Amino acid sequence: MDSLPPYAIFLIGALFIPAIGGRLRRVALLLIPLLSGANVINLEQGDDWQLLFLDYELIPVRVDELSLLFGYLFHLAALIAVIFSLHVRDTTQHVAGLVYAGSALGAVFAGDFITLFIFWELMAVSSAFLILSRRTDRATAAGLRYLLIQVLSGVMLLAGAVMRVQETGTLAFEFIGIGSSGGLLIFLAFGIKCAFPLAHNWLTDAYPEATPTGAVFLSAFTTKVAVYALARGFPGTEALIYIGAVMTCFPIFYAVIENDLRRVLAYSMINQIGFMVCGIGIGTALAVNGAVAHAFNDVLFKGLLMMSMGAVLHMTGRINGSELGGLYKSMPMTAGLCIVGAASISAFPLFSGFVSKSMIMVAVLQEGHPGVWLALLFASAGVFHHAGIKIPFFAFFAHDAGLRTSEPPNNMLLAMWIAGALCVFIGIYPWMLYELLPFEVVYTPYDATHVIAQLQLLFFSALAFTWLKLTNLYPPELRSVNLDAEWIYRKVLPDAVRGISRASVPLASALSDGVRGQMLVLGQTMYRHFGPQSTLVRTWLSARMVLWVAGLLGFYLFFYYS
Amino acid sequence: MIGAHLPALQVVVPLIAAPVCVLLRRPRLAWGLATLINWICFGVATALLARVLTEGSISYPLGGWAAPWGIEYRVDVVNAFVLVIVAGVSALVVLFARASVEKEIPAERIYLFYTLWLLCVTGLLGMAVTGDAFNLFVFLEISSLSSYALISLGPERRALTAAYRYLVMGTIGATFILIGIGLLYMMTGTLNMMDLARHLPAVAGTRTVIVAFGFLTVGISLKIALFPLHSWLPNAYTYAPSAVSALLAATATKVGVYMLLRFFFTIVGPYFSFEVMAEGGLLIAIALLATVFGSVVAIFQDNIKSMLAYSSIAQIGYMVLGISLVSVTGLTAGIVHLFNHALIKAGLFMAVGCLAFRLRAVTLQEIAGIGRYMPWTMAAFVVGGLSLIGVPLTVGFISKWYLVLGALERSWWPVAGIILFTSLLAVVYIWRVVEAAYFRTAPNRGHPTRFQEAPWSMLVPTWVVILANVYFGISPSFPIDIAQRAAQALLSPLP
Amino acid sequence: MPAEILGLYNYWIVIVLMMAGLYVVIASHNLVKKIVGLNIFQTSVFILYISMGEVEGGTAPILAEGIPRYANPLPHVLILTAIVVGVATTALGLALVVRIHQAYNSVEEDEIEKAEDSQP
Amino acid sequence: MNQPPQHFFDKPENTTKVLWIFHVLCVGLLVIDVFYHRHTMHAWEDLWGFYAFYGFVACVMLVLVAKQLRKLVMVGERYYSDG
Repeated sequence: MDSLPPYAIFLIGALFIPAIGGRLRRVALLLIPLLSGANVINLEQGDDWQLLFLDYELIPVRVDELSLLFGYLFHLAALIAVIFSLHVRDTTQHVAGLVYAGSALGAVFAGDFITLFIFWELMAVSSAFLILSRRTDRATAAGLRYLLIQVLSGVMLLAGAVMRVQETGTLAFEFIGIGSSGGLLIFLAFGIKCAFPLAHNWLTDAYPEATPTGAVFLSAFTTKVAVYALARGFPGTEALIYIGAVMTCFPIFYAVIENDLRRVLAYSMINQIGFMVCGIGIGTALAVNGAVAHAFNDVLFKGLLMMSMGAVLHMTGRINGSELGGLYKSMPMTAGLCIVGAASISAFPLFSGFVSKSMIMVAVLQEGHPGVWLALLFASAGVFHHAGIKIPFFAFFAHDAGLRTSEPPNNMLLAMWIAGALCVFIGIYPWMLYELLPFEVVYTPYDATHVIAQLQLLFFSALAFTWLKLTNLYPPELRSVNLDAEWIYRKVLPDAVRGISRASVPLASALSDGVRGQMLVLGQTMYRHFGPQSTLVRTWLSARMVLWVAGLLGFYLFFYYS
Repeated sequence: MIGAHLPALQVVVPLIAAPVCVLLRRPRLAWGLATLINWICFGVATALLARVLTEGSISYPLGGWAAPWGIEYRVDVVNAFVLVIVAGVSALVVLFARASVEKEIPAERIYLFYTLWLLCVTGLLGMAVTGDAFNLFVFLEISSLSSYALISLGPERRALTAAYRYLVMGTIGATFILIGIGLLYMMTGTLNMMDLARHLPAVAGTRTVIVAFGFLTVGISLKIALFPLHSWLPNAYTYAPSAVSALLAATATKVGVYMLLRFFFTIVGPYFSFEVMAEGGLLIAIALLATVFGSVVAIFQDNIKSMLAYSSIAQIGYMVLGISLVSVTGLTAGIVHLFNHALIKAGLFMAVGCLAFRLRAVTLQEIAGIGRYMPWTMAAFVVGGLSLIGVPLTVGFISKWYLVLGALERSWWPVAGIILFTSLLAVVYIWRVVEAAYFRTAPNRGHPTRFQEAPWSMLVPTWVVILANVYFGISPSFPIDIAQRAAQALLSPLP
Repeated sequence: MPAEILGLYNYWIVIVLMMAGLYVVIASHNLVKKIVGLNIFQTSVFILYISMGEVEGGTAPILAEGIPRYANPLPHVLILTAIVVGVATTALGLALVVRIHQAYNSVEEDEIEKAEDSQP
Repeated sequence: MNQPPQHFFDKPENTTKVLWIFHVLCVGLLVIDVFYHRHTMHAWEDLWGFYAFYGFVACVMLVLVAKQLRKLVMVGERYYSDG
């Protein structure tokens, strides 16, 4: 075996980036994805690595169609994101970005759960740095919440893996299924990363807080790795069809009323993943092909949209729809590229979204799920509405907010150009993408039936938008927070904890008054209970220590005698 | 010739070196001697382990008096492993100690510091090597007395009260153990561990033995700081000199856990300990409480040393948890965690010692933004922290893996769940340090020289330990093999 | 019954001493008195060991003509070591108290606690 | 001349023109449906202008429901930070 593991160049490169500066660093940053890409192109199916660890056979690198497709995709995404962030002068972000891309590669090439877990967690940590690097209090808090949820997903994955070892005796990452408790746990772990409903809030919470360039990295990897993992472990799991359908539908309501345009994109990301999840749930060759192809396209067009919004944020420092507008005057090229991304995500014919999403739609109907099909159709109209129209309209058109700026730096434009060109290329000539798919493709996207149907759907959605806007029925952009499932852990739980501790104070002090009431500082919060000054934790006088010893001895003796 | 006397040399060498150290008086000389002796001890320990692994248990009658009457030093896989852990950590930490001690302790007391150090190591090694229950108590007191004194040398005045409280608690614990040993002697007429094990089954159900068991359990729990008898530990570790924190955190509790293994398994026997006395259920409950309590409290600590101290309480919970599963997997987890946790905590406390070398205090406020000034130190802390959390490719993962496997073997899902949950808590408290060091802006840095990297003499030993964390995390077969053999030896009936 | 209780009088002494010692450690705030309590506590163990060496009708364990039964000498020897340990503990404890007094100007634990709290 | 440069949408008549073109296209798409027979997989697809009406109704529904949703979930910007 003469090639390196696919993730090696990224991770090694990340080690050296801090040591070099200036122009050389930019060259190095560009070289890393290119070199690594050359390495991956040399990989051939079956070039697996194996090693023995604690009595188990591990497969740190497994090369097959599915992993290769994602391997190529992630290289493309990494290259674009690196170009987009070349102007950044923050070593942390560069290193985090490279490690993040490398660990995403490691995860999709992992053939066993231990390797998967390692990269799963490495992704979580490195990506959290992209959020923390914004260095605002909001971003720090969001980054921590994000990290905690991501790590939780990893821990669940590990727990599930251990249970599978108990059940099957192997750590190999093959088809899993939700039949066993271990499998179910792994399913949920993937589900968290995949932003399943109710577990989706980390995405809408954290991505909009990331740095302008960090968000581009983020949008490419985490959820796509989860889609890959689902496609590998749970194809044909019926629950996924309905989960996917819900994922396509509910976020668009939030997207319509959300003001932060990057958060709109985050919601639309959940919606797009919903299509993929649905396809994986159907599980036929056409459906899985569609899901995987859509993941491929989504990385490109969502990246493009994220980049255009990142460029807006970078140039104007604003991202709320209520504060933007009229930017087409000073950033026409960005506006144009944003529209390309919008057309792609809305699945306009001749743009990339069309050639993959329609595969899923057809597969859903073929397998006889008309209800789900209607839901997906609704979501397709909706996605055009909020991502295809709302994003470009409120950022670049709408009423002129008076912002005068210029086009973003050249490296940002270049990255957007590459992504835009790919979107159009795949839309016009999808066969190259189809070649890479895990199953053979017998599907023609461009026939009059599909094209006309899609155009009707999209044009009349646009008509609806126009009329609603003209009659002022369309909800205005408002500065606000919209409550979502995160409300449970950001508001209800903390309030409950506070409430319980408040309620317990009189009780606890009543109990302790007899002993040493004045010494006990009983608090109202967890900090008071477990912080340095709390009863259990504060420096114990030796008398209390000894009392405990005597008590425990008595308890033990009683326990043994009885 | 020397080969035959290795078990005795293990203890005698540092014991004789201690008074020599007093005579030397010069700080550097004392340090040199301590280093030399520690490395000799390490050599002896590895030689012993190698012999035990190839030839089986070694029995050494001290002074030529045969076993049940004289004191026997008995080395098998279990304590040879503990010897290597203690001697190895001590040898590395003593290298680290030179600069750290010169900074924290007045020059005229340094030779006494190393004397105490040698005595402490003598005691710890002696506890591990001896096969005589009373002798164990004597060594326990040697190590305890010297560690009280070592802790009291800490730079803050709170070190004194911490040492005092530790002294009171430690003495009570040791006395409880002494009572337990006395009661066992009363029933069997022997103090030799093997002999005790042979004679105990005949009198197992008697009230005296049950009471002895109670005293031993509480006494040992005190010495290993098992929740809720942990209260002496946080302050002792927090206010001790940095090198002492690293030494004690990595070795003292480990030897305590070894004591637990010896009494519960070799002497009383797993059948009596866990079936008749139903010790298992109780210990598991306590161990789980310890892990949750230690981890939760660690999250709220602002002083990094006391954060690590509370995390130690949680980690001791893991060890006891593994042991109280009473299965090969569980015991393997417990024993291998002795080794792994020694590496983890030694590395972390040494990294914190590096911070303490440059900073006024190792609190989260003080270390804000320190990642830029002390990159190597903080990198060491991060790797050690990952190991503490239990990330794969580090030793921490190996421990957790076997622990979870052991719990699942018994189908105790909630136990496995709690192990994973507390790992998440570890993420939180390690993260707080990382966040402070890398993402907070440094406060007004007064003297630029104070915010340089720690000296090489401290960084190199730190990194050796940290890299050992990674090395044994990637190829864990060496400690795992030994731990498995030790587990089997402890569970199998006596020959 | 009374014979059974009285016959074990040595153990009762041990228990009383032990509890008295522990009580002093718990109840007194004075660090010196705590050390004294600790000493009493340890003494109880000495007595436990020594009294267990007693053999009914045995004399001091010195070889002599016509004496068939001796007390068991081993616990006595053991407890000599334990006494030494106890002395060392006391010495170290008292030394610490001296240092604490220098540092805090008090040997009352509650006062020291207040001083520690007030100065962070 | 200090007047800022004029842009396309600054002139209302341009906006009107664009809207006109858009409406014509919409009508055209509906009309095509009469003449062109599509291969369909589901009976609903055969209904005249199914996609067009579905898309229109879906979007109107979406917006109206979202407006109601706002009443339910919208809170002040500092909702969490004040918590």
